[in-house]
Amino acid sequence: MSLALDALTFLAVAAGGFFFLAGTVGLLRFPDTLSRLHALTKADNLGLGLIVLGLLFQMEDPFAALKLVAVWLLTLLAGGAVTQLIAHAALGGRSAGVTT
Amino acid sequence: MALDAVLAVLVVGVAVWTVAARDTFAAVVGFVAFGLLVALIWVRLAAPDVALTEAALGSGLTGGLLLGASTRLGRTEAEATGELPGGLLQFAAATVSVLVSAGLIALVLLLPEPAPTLAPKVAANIAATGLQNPVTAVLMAYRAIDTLLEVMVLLLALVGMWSLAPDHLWGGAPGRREPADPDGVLTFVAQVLLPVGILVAIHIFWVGSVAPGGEFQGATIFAAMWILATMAGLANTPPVMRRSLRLLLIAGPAVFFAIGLAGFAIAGAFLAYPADYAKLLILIIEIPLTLSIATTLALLVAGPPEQEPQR
Amino acid sequence: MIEPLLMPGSATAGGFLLVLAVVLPVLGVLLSLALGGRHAERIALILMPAGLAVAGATTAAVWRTRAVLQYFVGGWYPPLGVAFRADGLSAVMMLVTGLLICGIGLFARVQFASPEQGEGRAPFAFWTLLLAIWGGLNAVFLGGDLFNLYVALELLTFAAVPLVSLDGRAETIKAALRYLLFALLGSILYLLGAVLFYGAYGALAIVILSGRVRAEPVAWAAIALMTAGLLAKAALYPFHLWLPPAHAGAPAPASAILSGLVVKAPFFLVVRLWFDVMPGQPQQAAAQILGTLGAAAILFGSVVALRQARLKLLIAYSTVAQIGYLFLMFPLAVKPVTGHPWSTFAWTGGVVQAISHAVAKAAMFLAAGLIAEALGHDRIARLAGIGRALPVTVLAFGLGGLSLMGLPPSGGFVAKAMLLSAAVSEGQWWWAVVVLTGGLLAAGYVFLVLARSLADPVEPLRLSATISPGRQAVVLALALCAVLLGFVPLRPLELLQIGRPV
Amino acid sequence: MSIAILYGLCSAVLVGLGLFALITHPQPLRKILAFNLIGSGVFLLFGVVAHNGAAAGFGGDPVPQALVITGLVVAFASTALAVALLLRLFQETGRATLQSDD
Repeated sequence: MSLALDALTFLAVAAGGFFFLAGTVGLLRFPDTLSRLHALTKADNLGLGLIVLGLLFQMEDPFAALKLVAVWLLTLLAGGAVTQLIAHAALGGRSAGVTT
Repeated sequence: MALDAVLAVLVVGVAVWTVAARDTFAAVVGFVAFGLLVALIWVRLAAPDVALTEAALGSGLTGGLLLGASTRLGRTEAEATGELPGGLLQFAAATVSVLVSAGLIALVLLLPEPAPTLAPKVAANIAATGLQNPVTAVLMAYRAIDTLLEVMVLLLALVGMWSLAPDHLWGGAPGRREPADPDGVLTFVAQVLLPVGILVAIHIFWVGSVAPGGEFQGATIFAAMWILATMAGLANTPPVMRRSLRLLLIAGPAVFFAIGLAGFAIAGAFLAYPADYAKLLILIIEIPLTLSIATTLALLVAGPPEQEPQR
Repeated sequence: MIEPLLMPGSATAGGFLLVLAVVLPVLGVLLSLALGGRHAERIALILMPAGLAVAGATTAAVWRTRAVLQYFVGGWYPPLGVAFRADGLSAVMMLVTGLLICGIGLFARVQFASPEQGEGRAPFAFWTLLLAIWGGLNAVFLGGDLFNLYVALELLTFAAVPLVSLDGRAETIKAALRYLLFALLGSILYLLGAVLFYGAYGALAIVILSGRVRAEPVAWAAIALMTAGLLAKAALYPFHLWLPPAHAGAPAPASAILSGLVVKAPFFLVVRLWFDVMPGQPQQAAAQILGTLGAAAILFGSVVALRQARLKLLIAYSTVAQIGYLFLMFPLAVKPVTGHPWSTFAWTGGVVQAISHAVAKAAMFLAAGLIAEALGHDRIARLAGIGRALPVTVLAFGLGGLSLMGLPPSGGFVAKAMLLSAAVSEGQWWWAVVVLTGGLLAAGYVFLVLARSLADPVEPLRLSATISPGRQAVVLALALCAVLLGFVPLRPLELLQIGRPV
Repeated sequence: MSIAILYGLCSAVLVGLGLFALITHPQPLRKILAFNLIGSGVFLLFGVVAHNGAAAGFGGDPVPQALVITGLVVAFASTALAVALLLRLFQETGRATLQSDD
């Protein structure tokens, strides 16, 4: 049982690591702000999500597990919001899904 | 150990970058990253209380403050690079700095082994404070006078900052009024994050007596939530002459003083607690203290009064 | 919890006075903040005599018992807890501080009068910060713990810096910022030294450290770093750059506090470090460096003061010079030919210099403030006639000047005479040359001002404000105190030696 | 090499680096930043001392750890006051420099 859980953890964390790597490459290589942001958020959201998922298999305390999920959700919120704000600034106030 | 080596190199690298960066804004961003890495060092050094404070206050609030300042200063910062000192001064500064670093390295290596420590004394007396977190015991009992004076330092910084307001703005609200934007992203974030943040702040404050956390860390998160709300335009900062604000600011230190002075009568010394009630009394101090510190921190970020007072 | 070996005697009778000395002003700050408006002034004026009484009672208790007064805050003994201690030196400094704060407070009532309605920015800030400075100074004089002293120093800095920029002009804001940056560098160096002490000896309490410190690199480095930091705060040459614009730009009562009292706190701590923390290891070579910096400050400050066009800047540069005299005490007292450091003429001379400069300089800054208020400017070249318009004020300025020059009867004379005789008896005659030259230069700039003030004006003087006799009387009273200090006997004072091993 | 020594070296380098920046950077904001770097270095030294003093079941000596928390709060207050002075100076003069213009 524990071996299976460890394997699951390994797979999920490895996959998460891969997304982070891909996102970072995208951040460095993509041509303009918007596509860079796209790469970044995909990496953050998916990569972190997978890593959290992987770690959940190792959790014994449900409260700690809940905290981990909360970390992911807060990162999603912060990442999404900051991306919107940066995109807004990059477009010089034109519409980027933000109404001001 | 490998992790520590990587962390140390990273911290020094980011620090070099914040010093070398041409753009001040970039340097400040570097400083925020630096602060978060230093918080990790504190975890490695088995000081989670400090790690929380560093992340929230040293990196978070200080970073926010500096980011705001660098945005406001804008172009003049870039222009000032023209005033860079000559090569000779740079060389002299580098020499002094290297000497200081080298001297400190030597001193670190010379620190005695085994190291002198007060940990056993802290442990031996902690029962009398009713607390389980030794750091909180130092802050609220053994060295309570430091904490009390430090809160006064915070308040004085605020008085000093307010005194910078132009006379016609005295009595106005600190900082600039941010326009409310009901559909804005920031508003959305603030609305979602505020309740969560306040819960986290209460949690961190509450566990402070037994686990890492306490009034300073909790207060910083409270302050951050308040700042977020004002940034999103959900709330304005209160005018500096409002009586309720003044009372909120002094509530913590006032209760601290009151219980401290009562210590003369009930425990035989200023800032002493009778053993049976120590934990309760400390809690009674900490609740208003957290609120006062949070208010002070938030107002320190907001700056001097910049809005016309309402007459 | 108790370390009987290290702490002879527990809290002494009357120890609560020490708590009161710190708590009263700080509570005043809280009350001012809470009540605001005109109450800030009232609270300050009510607390002033109370605080002075506490300082007097402390001094009396120290004198009567011929022993250190101490208090263990929270009942926790060092090294775990923090102790307040008053020896003869602390008591004297507290007493002088109390007197000066009262005088300056009375003087400031007109300048920082609260508005009838609501709250004025400058009055509210001034009275609150005045109390905070008082609390900070007392905490420095009574602190027995290096980290507690750090917090006390910060309290002082945060109260002092905003006083500089109280009038809100751009140049004073710049001066305040420069002051703050110097002070912060000073604090951080001090803190670095403190952590080295803790790392090496496991304590921060001065009493405990003095028993544990050995002659080794870590102790030297710690003392050196802390001293350097304190010198930056005390504005000893070459760290003086921040002082003249800050002290000259502040409103007169604030200048009087800053120049008279605030720069004395870091000096006091250098004395604590050199004579209390490191009693067994006086470093004659290092003391010579301090003395040399002091001598440079005396010569540089006096010469630059002579060349100033504005009265307040002249007085500020004279502060740079007079701070120099304080540090002549170190080469002459750390390793005397005979006896203990604190039984030397130099030690007493240094302390009397600190006190008499505080009183004299406060009187001179207040006098300069009145002159500037009456004339609408403080250009020395255009002072003619002011001697006739404000005779009492100019007299006070002159009496204060006696102390700077070191002419009898004045506290400055006593201090400089003691430093001179110490220089001779210690065989370090070069300091005597510096003291005498400094006195001559001081005579130069004081007479320069007096000559201009007493000259007949070319056209009739038109005053832009009338000055009440009461304010002039306060200034004269302070100046007379500086003169009275001239009757201190010319020998090592017993009061200043209380609390030190004989 | 123990982690305490490693981070001790780190703290020494940070102090030197901050000192260099404090002296050479002309912009006050960069000086404030430099002051914070020095502060971090000094606080880390407290951390190292605390870690060396681990005893009585504590991972580190709690006294220096508590002192750092006090120090961090004071450092924040310093930064806030310095920034406020700087911004006021900028508002009044349109420039943010400590160079004397007399």
